Amino acid sequence: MTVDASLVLANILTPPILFFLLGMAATLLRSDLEIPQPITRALSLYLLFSIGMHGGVALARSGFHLATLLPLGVGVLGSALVPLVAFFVLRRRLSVEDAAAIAATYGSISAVTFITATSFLEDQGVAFGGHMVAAMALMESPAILVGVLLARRYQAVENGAAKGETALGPLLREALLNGPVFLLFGSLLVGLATGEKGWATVKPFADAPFRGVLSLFLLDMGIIAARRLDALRASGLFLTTFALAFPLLNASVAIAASALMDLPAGDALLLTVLFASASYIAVPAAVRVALPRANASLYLPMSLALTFPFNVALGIPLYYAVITALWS
Amino acid sequence: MTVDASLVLANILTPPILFFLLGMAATLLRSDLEIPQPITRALSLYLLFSIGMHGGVALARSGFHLATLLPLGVGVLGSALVPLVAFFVLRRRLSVEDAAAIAATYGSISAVTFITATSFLEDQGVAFGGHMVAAMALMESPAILVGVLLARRYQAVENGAAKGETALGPLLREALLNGPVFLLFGSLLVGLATGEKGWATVKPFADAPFRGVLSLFLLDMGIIAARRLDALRASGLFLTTFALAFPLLNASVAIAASALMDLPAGDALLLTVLFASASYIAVPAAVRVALPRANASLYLPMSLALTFPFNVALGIPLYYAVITALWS
Amino acid sequence: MTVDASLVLANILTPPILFFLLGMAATLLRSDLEIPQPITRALSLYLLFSIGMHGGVALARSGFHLATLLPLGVGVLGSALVPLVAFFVLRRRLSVEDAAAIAATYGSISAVTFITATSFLEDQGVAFGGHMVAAMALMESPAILVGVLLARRYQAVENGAAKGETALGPLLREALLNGPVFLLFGSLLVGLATGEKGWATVKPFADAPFRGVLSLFLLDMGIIAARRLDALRASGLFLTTFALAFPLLNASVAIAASALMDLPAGDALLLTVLFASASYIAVPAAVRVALPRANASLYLPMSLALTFPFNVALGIPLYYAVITALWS
Amino acid sequence: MENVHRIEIVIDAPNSGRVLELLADQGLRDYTLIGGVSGAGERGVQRGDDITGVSNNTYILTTCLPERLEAVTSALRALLSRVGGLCLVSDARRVRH
Amino acid sequence: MENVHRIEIVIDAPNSGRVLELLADQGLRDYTLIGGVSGAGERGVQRGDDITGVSNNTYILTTCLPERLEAVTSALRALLSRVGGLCLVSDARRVRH
Amino acid sequence: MENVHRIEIVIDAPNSGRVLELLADQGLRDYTLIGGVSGAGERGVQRGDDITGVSNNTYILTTCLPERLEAVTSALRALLSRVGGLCLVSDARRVRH
Ligand SMILES: Nc1ncnc2c1ncn2[C@@H]1O[C@H](COP(=O)(O)O)[C@@H](O)[C@H]1O
Ligand SMILES: Nc1ncnc2c1ncn2[C@@H]1O[C@H](COP(=O)(O)O)[C@@H](O)[C@H]1O
Ligand SMILES: Nc1ncnc2c1ncn2[C@@H]1O[C@H](COP(=O)(O)O)[C@@H](O)[C@H]1O
Ligand code: NA
Ligand code: NA
Ligand code: NA
Repeated sequence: MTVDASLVLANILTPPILFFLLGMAATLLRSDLEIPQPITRALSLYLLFSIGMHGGVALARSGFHLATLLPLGVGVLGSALVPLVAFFVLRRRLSVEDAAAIAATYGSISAVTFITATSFLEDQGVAFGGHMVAAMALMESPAILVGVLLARRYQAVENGAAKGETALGPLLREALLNGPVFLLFGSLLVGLATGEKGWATVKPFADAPFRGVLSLFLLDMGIIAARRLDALRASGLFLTTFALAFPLLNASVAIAASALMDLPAGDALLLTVLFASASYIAVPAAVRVALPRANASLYLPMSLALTFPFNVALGIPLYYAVITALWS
Repeated sequence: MTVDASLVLANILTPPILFFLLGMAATLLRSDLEIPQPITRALSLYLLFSIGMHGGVALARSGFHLATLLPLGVGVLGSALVPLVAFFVLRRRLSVEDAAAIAATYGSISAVTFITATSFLEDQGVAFGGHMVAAMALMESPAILVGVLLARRYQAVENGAAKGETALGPLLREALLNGPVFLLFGSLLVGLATGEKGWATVKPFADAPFRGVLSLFLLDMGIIAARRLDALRASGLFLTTFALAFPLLNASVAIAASALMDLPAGDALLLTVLFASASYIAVPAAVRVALPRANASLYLPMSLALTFPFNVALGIPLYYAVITALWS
Repeated sequence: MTVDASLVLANILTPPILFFLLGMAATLLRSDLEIPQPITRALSLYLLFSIGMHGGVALARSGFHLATLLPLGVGVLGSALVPLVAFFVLRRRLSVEDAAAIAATYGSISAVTFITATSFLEDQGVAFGGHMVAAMALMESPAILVGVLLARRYQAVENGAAKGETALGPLLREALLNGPVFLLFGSLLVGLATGEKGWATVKPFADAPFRGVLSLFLLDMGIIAARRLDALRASGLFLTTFALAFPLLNASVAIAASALMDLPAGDALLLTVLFASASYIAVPAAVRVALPRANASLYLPMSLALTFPFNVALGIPLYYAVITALWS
Repeated sequence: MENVHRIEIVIDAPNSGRVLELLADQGLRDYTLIGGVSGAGERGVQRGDDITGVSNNTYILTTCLPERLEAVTSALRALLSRVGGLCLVSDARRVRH
Repeated sequence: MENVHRIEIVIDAPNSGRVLELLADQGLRDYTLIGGVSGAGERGVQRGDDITGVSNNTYILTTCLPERLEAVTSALRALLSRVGGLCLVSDARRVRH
Repeated sequence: MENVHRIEIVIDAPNSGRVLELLADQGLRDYTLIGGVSGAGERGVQRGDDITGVSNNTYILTTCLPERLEAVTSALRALLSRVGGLCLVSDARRVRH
């Protein structure tokens, strides 16, 4: 597959990916380059706002069909089942809480990886459906519930006292009303409701500067991700391997499912990226509250410092090469 | 007036208003969606910068005429008289300080309501004069002075000791050199001084993304406004009624004055919106310092959580429907 | 030279310069106008990102020639020699540490002055080479090393104990890996690596709104600079004179060198501005750590509140008038 | 001046709401809160740099009259033993106005 | 180490300038200031979320030698009784350098 | 509750890394850090407003057991005498959990 190498290179030689690598380099070389946290948060809100509006107007254009609902269902199902698999694999080596937290992390998705994949598709001139943004929004939360329920179930056996720490109500709210998830859903709905006319008014804000903002944001993500590499050294080979291999497994499943559903290549890539990516937005926040005993030096660095860079730099073009090879 | 309903709907079904409602929903549903405060402040500075430059270049285009000065004079006069009326209405139920603070709030104006109204006009394809931005800038401060002087006058009678708390000098400075007011004025002057040439260089920043930034900002305003709804519950029906009815009264006066001055419909709407809106920028800051005994859980929530949403979602199209009905 | 006056006026009557003056006025009139610090930092990161990408793609277009390397070499050499001259001038009146700190400040460069000069050139319709951005990046750091080495050398004589305070290793790192310098270099490399294709994707972010962002940033710089004017009053006429005269000396040297190298007028102006400007980014941070005894109420206010405003409002058009007069 | 206990708590941002609820349950409704704090403790480094603020700590300051201290600290102890964090108690005088 | 009084004041942002002026009048020119603070007290909740910062508090820390304490606190009491806020005094030792 | 010394340090941002290193060298690895602080002291006003943060201070809070205090404060004294800053020590009780 010579295609791979050139696609990987084409992907890496774009400003967003190079800025991501620049950010990692800054941290590793001990530069004091740093983006103030309110800006980090603002950039991420911008990206969610923009991708939400973009998906919404795309949905308004295409309308709802059974074909658009199918990948949503598969996505949600995947987001609930992946943590189950992950949990029992991880349980062999880790405590219940740690296994559950990491399982939830990998069942959920990374919005930034998804957004980077949409930029990749744009560069390839390949379209994607607005409903894939809905799939992303829907896949953020189920894994959280599954992860926490798993912890409850198995903690109970080991440690009666810890049971029932958090009621399920607040947890559900935290999972579904988590800020970024809420903004993504909301923007999708606004995009859907205001259609072409609304989109025309916000497009110069939400669309034209998108790639530039993404570059600056990925610079920041590179800085932040590299700071977490340290923590991984302590955690050993098992988790490093998991963080790189498990996404490949999930990607394979997603590609197979996409083939069965006969998704267009663009949508197939996005579904694959959702399966293969791991959360560092909705899940860590929920896990801190619901599973405070889980070690934050494991689940966050794995997702942020290994799986995310891997997917963004190599995974996206790789998955796409496989998809185009299989689809043709 | 079937016109009303469709205008109201047309206004609501735009991204800025829907994002405002989304923000309110986020708070009411207890989502943790939140925009960091430095970003809130930056967005508001951007809006003032942009509307100021926009008004300045419009003034440079149109030049000054007697016709442009008339609404400015009426605006300033209104901003000084409205607090007098408000004070004596409110005085029946509230302490001197509270009545004065609320009176100042309603005499002054809301820049964001004004800006939303300019977007509304743009959507309707209706022009407005750059001098209306000057009117907005001029109407921010007089109400503060009137409010504080009223408090001084009547406090003196009730409570000798509190008199003379703040010298009038610092107060005048606070009122006239308040950061947002200063930026608005300054941008207007820069726009006027640099004309078309200057505007051409900043337009891609100040104009193209304006509506998108406004949407994000109103999302934030929705979040912040809804947080203040709680405080209102305690304050009872009187103030809630005031916060919704008094703007209607002011709007009626402004529409009548606009008709007498024979203002174009666009300018008439903006003058109406200035009269009908209440401050949550210049006034609260000045009142905190000059009338520290006034209850901040009254004047701020009234303006931010009742009058502002009402004007932005319903008032603007309503006033415009009345204006177009009368003007034609 | 009637040219001067009209150029100076043309330069002043642009939004960036007027907003700078507006910011100074805000502080001097004691307005509470203020831009939150995270925004200040974000705006400066944006400018470095944009000018870096812009320079990188320009370099990719032009390629490297001996002619592009020459001004870089001269720039670096100047940045190392200027502090020597400055140090021995200042040493007559100031302590070793203060003299060294100010010397480093004036040997290094001001990115914002450079950026303002590129906007000035754009307005004049004059091109400049992308390698001048590289020159800027290269000229940030050498002066720091020279300044600190001078302090070491002469401190040793006066005060044995203070010697060896900081190892040279960390200092070198601080100088070369200073956040803004790193971002500027990195963006230049990304611009170079991704060429036209990369530039096309980020241009709507990095180019179109550039002038508007610069205006807002200079507003902020005006506010911040004017706050430092106070500190200068205490420091007397000697340093004020130095802060205004030394840049003129450096500018003359740079113009002469540019003439000898036969640089195009645009590049000559930029090299002149680099020589004439003084640092308030890389140097103060490094000096705080390496020369903690140097008085921060001297080097920062001189550079920020005197040299910077002078260059931005008067220096740029003045230098350009001289250059065009000589070149023609 | 009135003798009070000065209670300061540092806790990860996602759990800070629980502390405020606990304090309110104990009758301590007045507090001062500083967000965006970083730190390091038994649970590792909180860098205060991420997108959602999970790596932020929150600093909470409150005061408590001597007779309530025992109840408040034992409630805090119970919470912190589950979710981590620091709680320091010191003596102070409050300027009454 | 030198015995000092540690004075900490929490006040709404718009009035914080007055505290600094008062301290300077009392000869206390050294201070540390933390902005963007939120809180709750007798005057309600300060959410620290609005556009202009009126709903922000400011935290100010200063030190004072024992002989000056009385004058400083009574000046502070007079101010805070008008504009609200918290003032705590505690004992500390300053590391002299 | 355990008796501890509460050590708080205010220092200009560029030098704050040195304080954390010094504390770690002294075995104090746990700390709380508040950035973006302004202030005034012997070295003039730190306005906390500039582009790079040199005019910012950093507030660092840590705790130390009585037996370690002497060593920690003398190390801090040596650093602060070179780069400036404030160090206060007070007594507190830590809620053990
Ligand atoms: N000894 C200490 N001194 C100062 N801050 C501490 C100390 N121990 C813990 N903290 C703070 O409390 C947070 C949570 O503590 P922990 O649960 O022990 O990780 C840390 O991130 C620190 O900010
Ligand atoms: N007992 C307290 N403990 C901590 N902070 C307080 C306390 N009382 C008041 N404050 C702070 O001081 C601010 C103003 O207080 P007040 O004027 O009582 O509303 C509040 O918003 C809190 O941040
Ligand atoms: N007495 C004090 N009270 C509170 N903060 C202080 C005091 N002295 C110094 N500081 C803080 O420590 C920083 C550095 O102090 P200095 O090195 O004395 O300028 C100042 O900017 C203040 O933030
Ligand atoms: Na996944
Ligand atoms: Na009004
Ligand atoms: Na220079």
